[in-house]
Amino acid sequence: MATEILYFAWVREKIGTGAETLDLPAGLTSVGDLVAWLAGRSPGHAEAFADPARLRAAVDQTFVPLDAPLGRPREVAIFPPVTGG
Amino acid sequence: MATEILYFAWVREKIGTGAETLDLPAGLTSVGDLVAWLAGRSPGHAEAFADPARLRAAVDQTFVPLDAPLGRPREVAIFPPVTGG
Amino acid sequence: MIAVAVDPAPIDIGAEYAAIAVGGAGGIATFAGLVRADDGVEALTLEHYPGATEAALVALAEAAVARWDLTAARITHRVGRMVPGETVVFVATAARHRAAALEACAFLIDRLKTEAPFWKKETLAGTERWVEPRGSDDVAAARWNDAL
Amino acid sequence: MIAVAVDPAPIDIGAEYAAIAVGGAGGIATFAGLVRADDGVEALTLEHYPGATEAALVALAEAAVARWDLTAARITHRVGRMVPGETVVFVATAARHRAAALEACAFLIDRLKTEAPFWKKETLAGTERWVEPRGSDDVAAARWNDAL
Repeated sequence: MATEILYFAWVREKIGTGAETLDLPAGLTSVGDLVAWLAGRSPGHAEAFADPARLRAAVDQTFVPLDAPLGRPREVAIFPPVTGG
Repeated sequence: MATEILYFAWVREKIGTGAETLDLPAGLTSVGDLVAWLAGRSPGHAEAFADPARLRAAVDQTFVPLDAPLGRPREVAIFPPVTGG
Repeated sequence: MIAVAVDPAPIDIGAEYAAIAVGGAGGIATFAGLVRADDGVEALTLEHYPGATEAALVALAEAAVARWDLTAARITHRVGRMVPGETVVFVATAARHRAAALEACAFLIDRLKTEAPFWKKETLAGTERWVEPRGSDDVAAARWNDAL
Repeated sequence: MIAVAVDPAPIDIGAEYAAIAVGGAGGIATFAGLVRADDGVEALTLEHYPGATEAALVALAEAAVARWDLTAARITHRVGRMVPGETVVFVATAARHRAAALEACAFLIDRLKTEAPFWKKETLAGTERWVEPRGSDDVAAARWNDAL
């Protein structure tokens, strides 16, 4: 099952795209595992994901910590801490 | 020196006027003394001032407790607790 | 920076808002008190102590500006007769940061309830009654004493 | 009773206010966050997570309604590019009594800052920079945890 991966703010800018649809390999247990795998896709990904402490995530639009189980999501978003309001 | 006495809300209604200019007798030491003296002016005054605990006052537009010294004011206002806002 | 008004005319929220939204504010907090139709109230009539009222409102606004870092504070209070849904009072505070605006706005309306010489009379079923003060207003006003 | 919106159009304060001032409210509290020209900021550009943003705002408004006795709650957040003085966000709460409206309004803006997926980019001197989150926002949001 393909998963929609979304990026926002400077994560999006460093990667150069706001969305990509990917078939995730087996063995990605946590959201952090997914981020580590994504980091290998390009220098831009690597730069965006260099410091996981600066990243936040949502799995199927539910905000989760990076050590949350990944499951088999339809949509995962990776982004910096929010700064709205 | 004549003093302007002002009444508001139900104090005004019971007395039947919002203002009267009076020469205060000697010997009125506190605001409460003034209220007691005013209570003798008419049945309406007596009714308005029957329960001093329900009264508030301002001397020369400064809010004071009834046991505050009266001094020689230009203006004294007697009224119920405020209910604005 | 400080503006207060006591007026029998209906309060123009748009004009109030435009007046507070100036001077580099990052946050604007407002509170409006409206006439409620509780218990079949048909109208509310507000009486005040001319001169002393305006002085009390200026003193409140000055206290808020002294305590919080505000760029502006406004208090507009209507007097006379009004019906349910109409605005009795509009308080607005502007500050660089939101906490100051929000706290000062709550302070102003809490203190106004117990310190400004207004009196409310309700009209219902053709009769009139003066509104009694509420103990909860004294409690709300007193909570701002703690940190003074 | 609950309404949320995320929109690139300028926020129409008059329309927002008219929409909240219904349903027997006795008190209406509002908070507006405006773009400040700090450090020579020329523009602010807001990005968000479509779908998730609206869901987060609805969840916040529902939490406020569940916790306080509100007659209405609205959150309108602008996205896209805006300049100093323009309104980024407008939060409004209505309740029978003022304390509920004031507290719920502060709750909504504090929580929105840390829970809704918006990101701000500043433009200044021709360059752009992403706004860093502020620790004070986490503190402000967390103060509402105590009494839950």
